[in-house]
Amino acid sequence: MRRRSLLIAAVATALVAGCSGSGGTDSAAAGEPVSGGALTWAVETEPITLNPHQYAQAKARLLVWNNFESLLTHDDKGGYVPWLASGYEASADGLTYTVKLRTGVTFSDGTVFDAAAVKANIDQLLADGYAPAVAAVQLKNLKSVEVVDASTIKYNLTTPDVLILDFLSSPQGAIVSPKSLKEAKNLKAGGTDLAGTGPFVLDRYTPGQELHYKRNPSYRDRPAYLDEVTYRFLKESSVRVGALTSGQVQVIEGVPATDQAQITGNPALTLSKGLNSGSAYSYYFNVTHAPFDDIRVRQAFRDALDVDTVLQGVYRGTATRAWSVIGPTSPLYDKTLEGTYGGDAARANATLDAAGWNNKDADGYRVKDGKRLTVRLVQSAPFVRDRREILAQAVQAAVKQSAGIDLRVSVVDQGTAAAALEKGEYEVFDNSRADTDAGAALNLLLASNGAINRLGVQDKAIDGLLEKGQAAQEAAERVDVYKRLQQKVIADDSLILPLYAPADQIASSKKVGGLQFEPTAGVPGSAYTVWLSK
Amino acid sequence: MLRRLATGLVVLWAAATAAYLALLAAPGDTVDSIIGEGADTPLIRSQIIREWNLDRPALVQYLDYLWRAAQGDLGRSYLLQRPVRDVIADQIGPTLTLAVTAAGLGIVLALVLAVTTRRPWARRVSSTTELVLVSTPSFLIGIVLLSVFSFSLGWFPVSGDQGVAALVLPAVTLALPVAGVLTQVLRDGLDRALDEPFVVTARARGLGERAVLVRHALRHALLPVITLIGWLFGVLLGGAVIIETVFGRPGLGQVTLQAVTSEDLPVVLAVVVFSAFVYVVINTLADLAYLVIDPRLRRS
Amino acid sequence: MTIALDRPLSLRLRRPSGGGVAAAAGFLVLALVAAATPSLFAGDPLAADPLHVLEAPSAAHWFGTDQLGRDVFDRVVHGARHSLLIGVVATGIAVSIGLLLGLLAGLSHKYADEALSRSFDALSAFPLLLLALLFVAVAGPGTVGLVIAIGIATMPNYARVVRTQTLVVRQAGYVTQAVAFGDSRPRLVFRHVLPNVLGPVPVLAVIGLGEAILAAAGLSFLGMGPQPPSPEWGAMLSEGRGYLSVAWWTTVLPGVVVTLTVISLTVVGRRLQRRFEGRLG
Amino acid sequence: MSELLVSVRDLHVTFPHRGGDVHAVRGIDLDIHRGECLAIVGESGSGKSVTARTLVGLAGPNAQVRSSRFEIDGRPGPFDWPKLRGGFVGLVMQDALVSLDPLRTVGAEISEVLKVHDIGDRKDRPARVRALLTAVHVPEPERRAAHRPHQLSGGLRQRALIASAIAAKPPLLIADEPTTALDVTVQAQILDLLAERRSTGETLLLISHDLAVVARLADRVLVMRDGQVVESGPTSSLLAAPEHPYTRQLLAAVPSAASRGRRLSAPAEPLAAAPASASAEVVVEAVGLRKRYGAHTVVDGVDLTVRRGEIVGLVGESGSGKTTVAQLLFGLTAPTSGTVAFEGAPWTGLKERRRRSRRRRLQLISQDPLSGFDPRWTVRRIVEEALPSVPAAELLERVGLGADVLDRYPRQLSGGQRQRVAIARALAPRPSLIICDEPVSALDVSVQAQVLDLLADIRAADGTALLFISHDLGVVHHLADRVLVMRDGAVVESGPVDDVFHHPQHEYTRALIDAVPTLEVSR
Repeated sequence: MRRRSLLIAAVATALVAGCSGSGGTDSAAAGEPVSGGALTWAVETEPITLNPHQYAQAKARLLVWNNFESLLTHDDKGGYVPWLASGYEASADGLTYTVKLRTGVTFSDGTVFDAAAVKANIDQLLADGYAPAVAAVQLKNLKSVEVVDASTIKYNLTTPDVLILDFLSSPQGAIVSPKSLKEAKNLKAGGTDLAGTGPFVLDRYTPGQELHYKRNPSYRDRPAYLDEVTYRFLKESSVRVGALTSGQVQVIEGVPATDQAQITGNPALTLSKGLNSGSAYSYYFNVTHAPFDDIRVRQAFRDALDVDTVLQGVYRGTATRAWSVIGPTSPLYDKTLEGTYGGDAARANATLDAAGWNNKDADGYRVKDGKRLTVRLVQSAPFVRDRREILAQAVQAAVKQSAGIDLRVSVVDQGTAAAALEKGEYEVFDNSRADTDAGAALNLLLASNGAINRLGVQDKAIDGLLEKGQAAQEAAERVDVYKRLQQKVIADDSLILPLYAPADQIASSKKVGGLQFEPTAGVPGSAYTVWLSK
Repeated sequence: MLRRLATGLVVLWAAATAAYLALLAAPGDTVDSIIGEGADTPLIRSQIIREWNLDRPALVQYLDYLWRAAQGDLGRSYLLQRPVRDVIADQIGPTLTLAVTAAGLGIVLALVLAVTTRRPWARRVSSTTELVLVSTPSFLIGIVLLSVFSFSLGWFPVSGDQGVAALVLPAVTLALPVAGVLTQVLRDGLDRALDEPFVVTARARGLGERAVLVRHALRHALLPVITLIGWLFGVLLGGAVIIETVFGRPGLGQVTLQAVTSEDLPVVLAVVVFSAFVYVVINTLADLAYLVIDPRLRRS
Repeated sequence: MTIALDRPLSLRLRRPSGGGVAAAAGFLVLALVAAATPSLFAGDPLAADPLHVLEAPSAAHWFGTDQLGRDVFDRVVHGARHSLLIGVVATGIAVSIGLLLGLLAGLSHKYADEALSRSFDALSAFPLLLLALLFVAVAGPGTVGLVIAIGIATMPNYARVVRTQTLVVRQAGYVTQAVAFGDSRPRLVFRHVLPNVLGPVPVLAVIGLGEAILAAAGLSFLGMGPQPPSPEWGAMLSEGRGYLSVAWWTTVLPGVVVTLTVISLTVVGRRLQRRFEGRLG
Repeated sequence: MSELLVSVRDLHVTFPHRGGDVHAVRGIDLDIHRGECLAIVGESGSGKSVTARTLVGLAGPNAQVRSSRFEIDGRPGPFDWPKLRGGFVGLVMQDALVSLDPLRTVGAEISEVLKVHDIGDRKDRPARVRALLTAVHVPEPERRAAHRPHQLSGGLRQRALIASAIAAKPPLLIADEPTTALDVTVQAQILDLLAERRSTGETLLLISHDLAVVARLADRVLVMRDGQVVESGPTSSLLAAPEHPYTRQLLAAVPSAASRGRRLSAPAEPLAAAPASASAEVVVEAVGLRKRYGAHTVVDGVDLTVRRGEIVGLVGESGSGKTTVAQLLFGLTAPTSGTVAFEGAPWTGLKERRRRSRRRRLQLISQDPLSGFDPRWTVRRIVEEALPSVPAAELLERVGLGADVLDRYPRQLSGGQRQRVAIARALAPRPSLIICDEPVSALDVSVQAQVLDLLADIRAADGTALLFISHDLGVVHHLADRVLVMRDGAVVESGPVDDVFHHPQHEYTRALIDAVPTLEVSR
């Protein structure tokens, strides 16, 4: 019987793990941390909900940890460290996880944090119609939750699932005061009436404009440096940059490539980047019908595109190329895939000739049996970010020029996009996922019954590898399983064309210190570590 | 008045119904819209259907909607998970501020321009400017103003709804085309009024040019402007969507855009009904204003 | 300007447009020629050149290059076809439906007229943009949705003008006179009412075309228009906006072309209107 | 000679125009003496109104005014116009409905003059306004001062207009067609008022197209034509012994009892004899016609018969219901009760489809012929449409028009030409009845004379019956065989014209006839 040792959280770094670790920004100019001051931070996205249980936007993650905390959090090596927990233990069969909780913690509404509170959160998550996506995906293997004593709680699983740890460290796993869960006016929308245990308290929400947090004076550890922090919603990147350069805000997140020169060229400002966790931004080939049911066409499409050139053109050298569906910062990433495919127009043309697409029409597109080699990419307007529609146009121009492939790009409303996907009226599906554990993303994307399996792939070998990966408790074993999986879907089957690793950027005045990226997730961290030099 | 009220109600109902039908015909079903980019499994779908009562026939849902709407309950946003009434109420302030400021600015500008630019050369300069203003996409005006006065000169905040300074550029952007049109209409009205015999009579009494213009002609020139109030409302509300996007302002325009692209049916319907409501109210007010300015229409 | 009609179509402006009419007409001819045979004037609007992105205007690229290294001038010239066509088709839809419904309302009995007029009112109860957004939601973004949306949304303007004109013509002395000659009702409608109602419509349509192009630009700006890589003017403006701080030319220059087109249409339309009214007045 | 208020020599007024300058006034001399009433008479386009307005500096923004002498109140220019206007010269124009600001109360309009000329202070102005309204015989001046022009009757608002013109007590009052838009009875009252002002010593410059109006008031008359004065002199001698042929022609052209049976355009020639007889067949017969709009009865029990070859006049003031009678006869409007028989067969109560075949036998000529022509059609098409079998030129010849108008559009024709085209068209289908609704009201006297002669000729030649609707008693007396007098929707009196006009039975008819200004001239 092998036992995982009970991890004792003692070091201070672990306490602030939510915001510490990798990706500290250049804050030398801001000197030593000082207390006090009010910070204004312009963010791109207004969260559609302020209830962490309902969390669905990676761009909103930096807000969650200001006033909420979860039981565990990630370290920068893909492992887990306790946060509201003081330690955890998994049973040898992987079916039971026992978590010891911190004592003496209270929610900002005065409620005591204990095992009952944690259970109340789980019960709420499983309530009918409350959080269907959490219940159906993250908690699908959860059998029951037991309160062992006031500071111990036990999660019983139906089948071994290491991703339960990922849940415990996710925003959806954040612990909300059970009192406020009962009393909140619009529970699913969240708001100032949801209380958490975090270093700040949300005290004002002006829809369309801003969120305002003030320091939680009774935080159990070192109080936050800032007295208050305001997050303003500025959708337009040019507006955000303008607001920063004209001094109206001190920090912005989301700095597109073309605007980065304005930041780096300004001595009073500083720019830093963090690569996100989860899956890389990739094109998924729909294998259920022609032409991508033919592996040769998939290979040819990848060969036809010189990803580096396209990224250089669109992102001006600021993007990190992805070689696998898993992001390069993930411990599960298979580095051996790098440089193994793509960027060979001659080979692309030869492959297409061999596959029967050997005629060209008047517009220069390849034709087979009178049908043009047309593939459709449907993008849903509300979810397009990072200038992916521009990237798509660049890809479109490139594959036309190099191999006569007709990539049709349409940016449509959510309903139209959903309908197109439902009816299979697409050949290319684009997606990136910001899950902290890449395995969770792959479950959705690659499994035969995966919720976002837009490849249309039904492969027992893939399903088997995914199941093994989810059950594997040893890190090395997991890494090995996912390497085999990546070799299968990227190298062997050419199912996916990875493009770039999504990243977040923070630009700030040099007076701001302590800005960090969240370990593993790679998104901007909370305001807990941030200070404003006088 | 009762008749007007009835007509107003019919317009409201027709607007709501038309929008309902339109959205029913839109591609993609409601469940897809609610799921968005998130995970999509049968379990999730069935929960959503149960939560929103989507398994009822469309007609029942429609009648239920009407029944609730009549009681002031506009439903809950699929996307934002909040009562639609709150969503609208939260966002109406900034839009109203913007629209009213822009309307006021536009009207004042138009009045001043129409009355002061009577000399041929001033008139030519002014009419050319008006033509350019009404022919330029307002977002372009906004973008240019933003670049010059905010990014480059730093006179005004870049965006948001932070006090009066932030209102200046968006209001000006929205007001300029309005002023362009109104100036044209006013000037035309003044020209027509000045051709009327009563103006000759007024001059023959020894009245100065300015007095003729302000005391007599202007009032007549205002009449066609009042018929434009309905149009003005459309420009302001429609313009708000674009201006709010350009300047990153909160408001109804943003809500509308978001609701339409993500097919947040309850919000879209509420915006439609609200818009029709404001239209009805504004047109009633315009009719009343007509009666105040033109007593000839006061009958019985 | 904005997305609602820049002025109600029924508004008649009497100011002479001066010598600008010739310039405006010249510009329109240029735009039409560009729309008809863009390849004569400009290169491939889709030819991307990743090595020369966002370059300022120069002898090689008159309007500079965009974020994919495409020549902005080439795109503007090719865009003339897209934008003018969208405007023409949308106006065509609006005019034909508006004409039909307006005539119907004008010729119908009291209740039918009332019902039709109220439905025009109901349609006008929405800002053009909101209506267009709704139609785009139904038909989906893209050229077809956009054209239908603008067509339907601007329809009531024409319907109203046609209805009013029909009522005027119906009451006109020459219709009474025709009755005195025993003309039947269809004969009255086709010989007298229809031709006299139709008269002002083409002129209104020219002015309306400018409005339609503006409206299309606005909707494209919000991403409801033709899909990339189409060089439609509004879409270009929208795409260029993100690069405004580093490459003003990708936004401002196509914008200037839109403005010039709309101004030209308005100036020429007003001149036609004045001539038309002069002929009848 | 008494004091000269205005003295002008060799006055020219030109309006620059792209198609060639319009020379509206061509070198006239004009003296206005204190206390006199000077009249300028002329047809439209004679330059009479321009002359009058030049005297207050309001000829128009583009007008170029030249003269060898231009003195007002004994002083040459430049003038302080704002002070002179209203203060030295008061101006009364035609139709107070549009000459007073329709959006303001008449009290405000009058008070404005007081304010501009600094008369009295704010507090006592209402009292002054009341006094002025009383002076022009407006009853209940306090109440009326708060009314707007559209709330007042034509006579009252014209009085209010006069009150505003005399508010600052100007020595000179210019009245430009002050009674043209008014009914005869009201016209008489306004003329009385002007006469009364004169008798108090005010100087009056009267502008009119109507010699009869002038005859009643003026001491001296200037006759203008094409911007020039053709004749001038004391009223009595000028009317009695006109020297200039134009003056003579103008006087002869005025239709009246005296002109009956004579051509107006050629006084020496008699008109062809009227063929109508009491036994001729009945063309149209209306019995008990009644038309009600809501609670308002517009036509109240009218009986009317027109026989073949007969001209029946229908006279009445505005609002008397005469035009509605025409519409009921024409069959565009259905009567509330009563019937019309046309050519012996029922006409009312039929479906339009059943009337269609007989439509061409009943034609209509209106006051405004232009609106009766499809603006897209040439004269040729308009006339040929009426009778395709006969060349249009032939039909036009009958109404005295040459072939040169064939390819013109109606709006390119003069008023008289238009009315002739309308008559040609009405004649084309050889109707048995033509309803003429104020066919000459918009025409100048000399043109009116030609059109009236034409109508008389047509009746004589074709035996076409005419129902002639007019507010002008002189015209009806000149032309008609029988007359019906309408008031408030009902016929108050009817009979042969001479009987009715010379021996009116009804007091209303009497009042009407008394109110008509007449020219007592020997010919």
